[in-house]
Amino acid sequence: MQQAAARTDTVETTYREAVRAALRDALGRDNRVFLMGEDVGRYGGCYAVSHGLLAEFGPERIRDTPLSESGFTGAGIGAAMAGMRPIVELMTVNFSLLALDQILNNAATIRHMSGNQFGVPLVIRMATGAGRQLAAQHSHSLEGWYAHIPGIKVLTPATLEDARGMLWTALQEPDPVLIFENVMLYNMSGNLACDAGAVDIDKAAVRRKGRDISLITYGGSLWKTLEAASVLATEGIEAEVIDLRSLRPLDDATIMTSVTRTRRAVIVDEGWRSGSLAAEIGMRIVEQAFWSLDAPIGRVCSEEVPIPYPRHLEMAALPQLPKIVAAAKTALGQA
Amino acid sequence: MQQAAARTDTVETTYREAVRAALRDALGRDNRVFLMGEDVGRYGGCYAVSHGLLAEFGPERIRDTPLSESGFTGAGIGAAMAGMRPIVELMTVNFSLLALDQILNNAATIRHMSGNQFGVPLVIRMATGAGRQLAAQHSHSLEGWYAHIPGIKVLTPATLEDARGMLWTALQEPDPVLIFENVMLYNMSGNLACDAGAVDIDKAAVRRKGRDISLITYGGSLWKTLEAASVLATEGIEAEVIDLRSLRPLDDATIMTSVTRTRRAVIVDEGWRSGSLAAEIGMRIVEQAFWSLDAPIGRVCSEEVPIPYPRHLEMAALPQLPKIVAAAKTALGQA
Amino acid sequence: MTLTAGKPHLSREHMLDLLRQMIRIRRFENKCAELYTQEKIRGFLHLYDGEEAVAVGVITVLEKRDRVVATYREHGHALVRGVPMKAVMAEMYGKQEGCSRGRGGSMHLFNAATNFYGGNAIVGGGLPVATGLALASRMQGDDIVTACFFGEGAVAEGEFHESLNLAALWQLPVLFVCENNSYAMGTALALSESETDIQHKAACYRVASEAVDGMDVVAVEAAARRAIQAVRDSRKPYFLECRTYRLRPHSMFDPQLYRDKAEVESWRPREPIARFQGWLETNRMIHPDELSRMVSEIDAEIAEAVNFAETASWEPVEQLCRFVHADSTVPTGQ
Amino acid sequence: MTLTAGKPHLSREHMLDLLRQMIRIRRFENKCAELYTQEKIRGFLHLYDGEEAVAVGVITVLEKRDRVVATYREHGHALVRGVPMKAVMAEMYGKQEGCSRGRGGSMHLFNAATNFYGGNAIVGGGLPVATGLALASRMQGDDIVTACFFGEGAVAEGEFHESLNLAALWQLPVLFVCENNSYAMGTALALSESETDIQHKAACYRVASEAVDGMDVVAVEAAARRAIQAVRDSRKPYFLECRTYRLRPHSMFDPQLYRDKAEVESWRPREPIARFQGWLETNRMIHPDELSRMVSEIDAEIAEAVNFAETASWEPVEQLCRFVHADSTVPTGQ
Ligand SMILES: Cc1ncc(C[n+]2csc(CCOP(=O)(O)OP(=O)(O)O)c2C)c(N)n1
Ligand SMILES: Cc1ncc(C[n+]2csc(CCOP(=O)(O)OP(=O)(O)O)c2C)c(N)n1
Ligand SMILES: [Mg+2]
Ligand SMILES: [Mg+2]
Repeated sequence: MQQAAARTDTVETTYREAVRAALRDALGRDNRVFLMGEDVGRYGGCYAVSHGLLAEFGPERIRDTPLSESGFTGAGIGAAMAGMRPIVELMTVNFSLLALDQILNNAATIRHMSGNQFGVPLVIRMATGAGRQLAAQHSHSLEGWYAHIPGIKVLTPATLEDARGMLWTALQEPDPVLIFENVMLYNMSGNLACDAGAVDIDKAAVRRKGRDISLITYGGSLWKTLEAASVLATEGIEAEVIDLRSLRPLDDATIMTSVTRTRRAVIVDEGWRSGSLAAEIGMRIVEQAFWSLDAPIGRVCSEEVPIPYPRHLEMAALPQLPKIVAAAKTALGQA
Repeated sequence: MQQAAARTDTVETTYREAVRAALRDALGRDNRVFLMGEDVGRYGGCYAVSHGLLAEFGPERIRDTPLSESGFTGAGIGAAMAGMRPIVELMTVNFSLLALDQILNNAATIRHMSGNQFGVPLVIRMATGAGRQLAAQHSHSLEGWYAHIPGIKVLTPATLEDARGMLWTALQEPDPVLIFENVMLYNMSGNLACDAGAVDIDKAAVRRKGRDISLITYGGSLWKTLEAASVLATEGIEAEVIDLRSLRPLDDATIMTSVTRTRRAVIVDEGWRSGSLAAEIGMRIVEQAFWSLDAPIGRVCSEEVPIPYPRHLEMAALPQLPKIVAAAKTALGQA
Repeated sequence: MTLTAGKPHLSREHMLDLLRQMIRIRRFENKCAELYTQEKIRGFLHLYDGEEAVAVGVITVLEKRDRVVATYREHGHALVRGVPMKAVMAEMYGKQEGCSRGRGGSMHLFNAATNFYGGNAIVGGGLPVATGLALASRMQGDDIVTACFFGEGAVAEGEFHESLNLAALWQLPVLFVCENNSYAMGTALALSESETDIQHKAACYRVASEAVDGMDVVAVEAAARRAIQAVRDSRKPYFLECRTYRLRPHSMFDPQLYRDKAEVESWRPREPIARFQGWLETNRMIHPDELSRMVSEIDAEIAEAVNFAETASWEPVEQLCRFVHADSTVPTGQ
Repeated sequence: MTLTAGKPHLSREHMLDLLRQMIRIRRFENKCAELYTQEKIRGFLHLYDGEEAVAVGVITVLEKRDRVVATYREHGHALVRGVPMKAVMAEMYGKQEGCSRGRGGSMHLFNAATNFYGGNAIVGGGLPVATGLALASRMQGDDIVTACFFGEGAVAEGEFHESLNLAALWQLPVLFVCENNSYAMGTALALSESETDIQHKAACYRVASEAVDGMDVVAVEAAARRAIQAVRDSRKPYFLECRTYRLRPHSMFDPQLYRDKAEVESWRPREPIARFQGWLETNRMIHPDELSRMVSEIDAEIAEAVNFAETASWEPVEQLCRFVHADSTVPTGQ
């Protein structure tokens, strides 16, 4: 009885609040944890995620940094090596390029180069994605690109549960974890279990069951893809929707189980098409489930253009419902 | 008679000398051209590529830079926008991460953001690849990764002709071009036509004709792949070998023409497997030639590990002849 | 009637022009803020309220052949530089008649005709580019000056350091203009720099420098004149710190938790337009009629610009993938 | 017999230890150069010939709990720090008994037991990491000092600037040791910095500093003692510039076109070992027998290390993909 109540007790919240709750929880539970980044403190976070945490945890643990992405990311690496559990916030993925040397040449390689003597238990959070008309320098979706790097894990929470639960699990990892929060999700609201906590970060999730085609996606595109599945359902097509959750490592088993059953797949990914994560997933399906395929795999990615400012062009550059539906139908031979 | 002589007059040279000849030629022909980078002048280039050019062209045009990858790459962008034709040398791809913000957020986007008013006719050269036991921070093969970025072109000269000829063509481009020179090729010697000059940069090249399988590769891996084709030939397998030459844009037509004929393909690529260029090519084949395929596409990439120092481990991490042969046989159902 | 007879730039006419330019920026941006709430303008919008004297004081002194590199807070710079207001407003709307064909928006105003090299939205990202523009000047042997604007927040970035060193080492004709408005978003200068005397940074690279009251357009202009002359003559970099204050939020999303209202109010009396206008009035250099005529001319220009932007056209979606590389149908800048 | 009675660190024994450490590095590296030509050691090999006084003078003063971050030219630092020579040599060979299991090689010596945080081969790349180690110290309230070594070439990198600013701003206990050997590969300091007085850089960030003759091990040690004490007490950064010279090529591939033989020769008399040894001899603080015993002990140690490395084992190729992430079979450092 009590158990049932606990399970069903939910609270209305937003993705932003869920991330904040995760931060607060981690800061409260483990005093090695601290948050460091541009405007995380006094400003309250550029997307208001860390609002209120400075008052609660003080300026040492909610550490505003100068505009020095490489410097403070590297400082996060060093602090992690010395026993802290830093959460570095790189305001957005667009600025993370300035820190890429530290991420790739240090965070991702130190365990290996040191012959396993030193680890870098660092969590780096950043906002990602387009859709807010921020134009070419502020609209990158590079999470799939980061997934190329051995030595790091890449997480993309798409749901309230994952926004709330992935951080703590990431902090338990002995190696660097990058968490990409899609900017379009921060305002997403819904019900979250009151006792929501850590979630696994190993498995992809089947967000909708279906037998006709596998739609594989993650992050901000999950919701468009679920919508597409609903539209397809009205036409009698039962699409299965897979939320990858982790882009590195990828959960091949969940993907292959689904595709082997549906025999058709479309991958939806907000990265630029060439060299996208979608290509990697498509290639893995070819490698592991080629003989199960009844049709070419499709992908819906961003157009190969720096994201333009005007809304109609930006929308046209990104994966959208009609494109997903159309790709699914093509894969089903109904185009 | 004279024509025939001109065509067959060749000189023995190396890849290094061919790049140097291309630089000298460009500097001589166009006084807007200059070379800028770490140790390109007094040191003679870290791989001795620019040896002698300082004496010939002086320190303004063979410009030694401080260790400031972001700064001088950005300076190359600015100089290009103001009418110069800079060649920026980023000693090796490993250090290019420090300049990635300038490359992705400026060089690749300025034409677009400015609504086509400003272009960035900049050439960036860098050494790439593993195989010299330089360990985890000095052995990256990121050319395929760079090929994800819209707004730049990515070239990978594998032959003496291309080492000699791609630079001038790249300098005629109104937009940024990245040229990746594989470190293992610098000492490669062979005969080059005395009148060798600019070459096209649009087309992939079929380096060996064959009807049984398409082996698709580029750069340093071309030679291993050609060797594999020879080995396969001794077993009666006629492999076609495609040298991509340009990783962005990709010449889909040459790839598809080949694969449609051979019905089988293996891609060889020194990048880490997940998110490799090989994945992109595989996915394109699936999208464009799925019904022609008689078997899953294979790929031979680097293992997902920062490159280790010891030779036996480094060799094991990289694509090698036996792996290529094995992958080809697997694709041919002979494994 | 001039303050210093013989110096044409201190003529009354010139004074009125400085005032007019500042008011023009202010009123243009006020309109933009309004249009933002109407969702005509989208994305990020960073206003220059309180800082107008910097762009006006510096850019006024530049020659037509000179170059300007700016940040995402660059409407004022574009307007002073002579980018037509209509084209700027159309850009804010994202229309193809905009100065960047609508592709760039508020943060990426570009204009080849006036050597306006953009609107860069990566903090510090413009500094290496400006250094390279000046490198081209050096190699081409011209007498062009490149003026590079950036906030004091950019000073913490590695690119600042690399650019100043390169410019000084290679003796490049670039004027670095630091718009020190005390905050980088919500981060006060003292929280981002161990040495808060920004001007002092220049000395670290052996770059000549000056700090000036960035709320005083006449002082800024005078300093800019010295600075630009120095760059033009010496072909070396120069660093100008303009001490100013942003009276509005960082962007339209900023709840300003990091500063008191009182602090903002304490700066308001130094606000460059009221201050300069008051001074002109006190010294009877401007007549109330003149002022209202000026304002109504500006408002008319703004109205026209809004009208232009409203009636301007959306780029056809079929063109989405253009301008990634040069194509043959449109001429390129250089 | 001591120079300054009562200062235990200036005892004769200590002096001899300083000498011994320098000779140990030199002879170890000479052996490495030989092994390189024999292709026992591969990859890049950067020798420290001429610069030994820096690592010896500084690291000698550190406590066991302190931390060291170094570059690719770090054999000396590892040896002084106490990483066993056998483990260092095995690492140079790439054997799994090496101090980084053979995975790192010459440029990536690591040793958790002595808080030796590596061997970083990206110029400037270690500075942010050292800053972070010191940040942990600050947050954990310990009294550890992190010593970060880097060449003067790294000073041009943005990461230098960002790190010094962060360390100064946040008051972090890190000792920045600039090994100013006048060249970054082939680039002389004057070609890489507009301000060639490296010590002066520290002042730009309000960091206390000192420059010292890096060829004089006693001077380096004395300066390091002041510096490390200052960091330990103040919990603030300190900058130590050690002026030294690299007598050998940058790496084994360098034809040294950028400098005259004469220049190299002009530095040779200041070479730290001969100089210190000569001084000890002149002052009769060392007996020739002692010296030869010292050298033969060192040579024996080197021979043993080579033997160890020769007979050590190659990691099985099946283990290639280990150590990318932590696995359960091997304990991690922290
Ligand atoms: C590299 C980078 N990091 C972070 C941001 C987000 N951001 C935009 S403006 C800004 C503050 C910049 O402050 P300052 O340089 O002082 O200029 P101001 O806005 O005050 O004019 C920040 C952090 C960015 N655009 N680029
Ligand atoms: C970011 C980066 N750029 C370039 C290189 C190539 N490189 C290795 S050592 C070196 C010179 C560094 O000089 P300095 O910092 O003075 O150290 P030194 O070698 O003199 O000890 C260069 C350019 C590198 N390793 N990292
Ligand atoms: Mg500011
Ligand atoms: Mg040096």
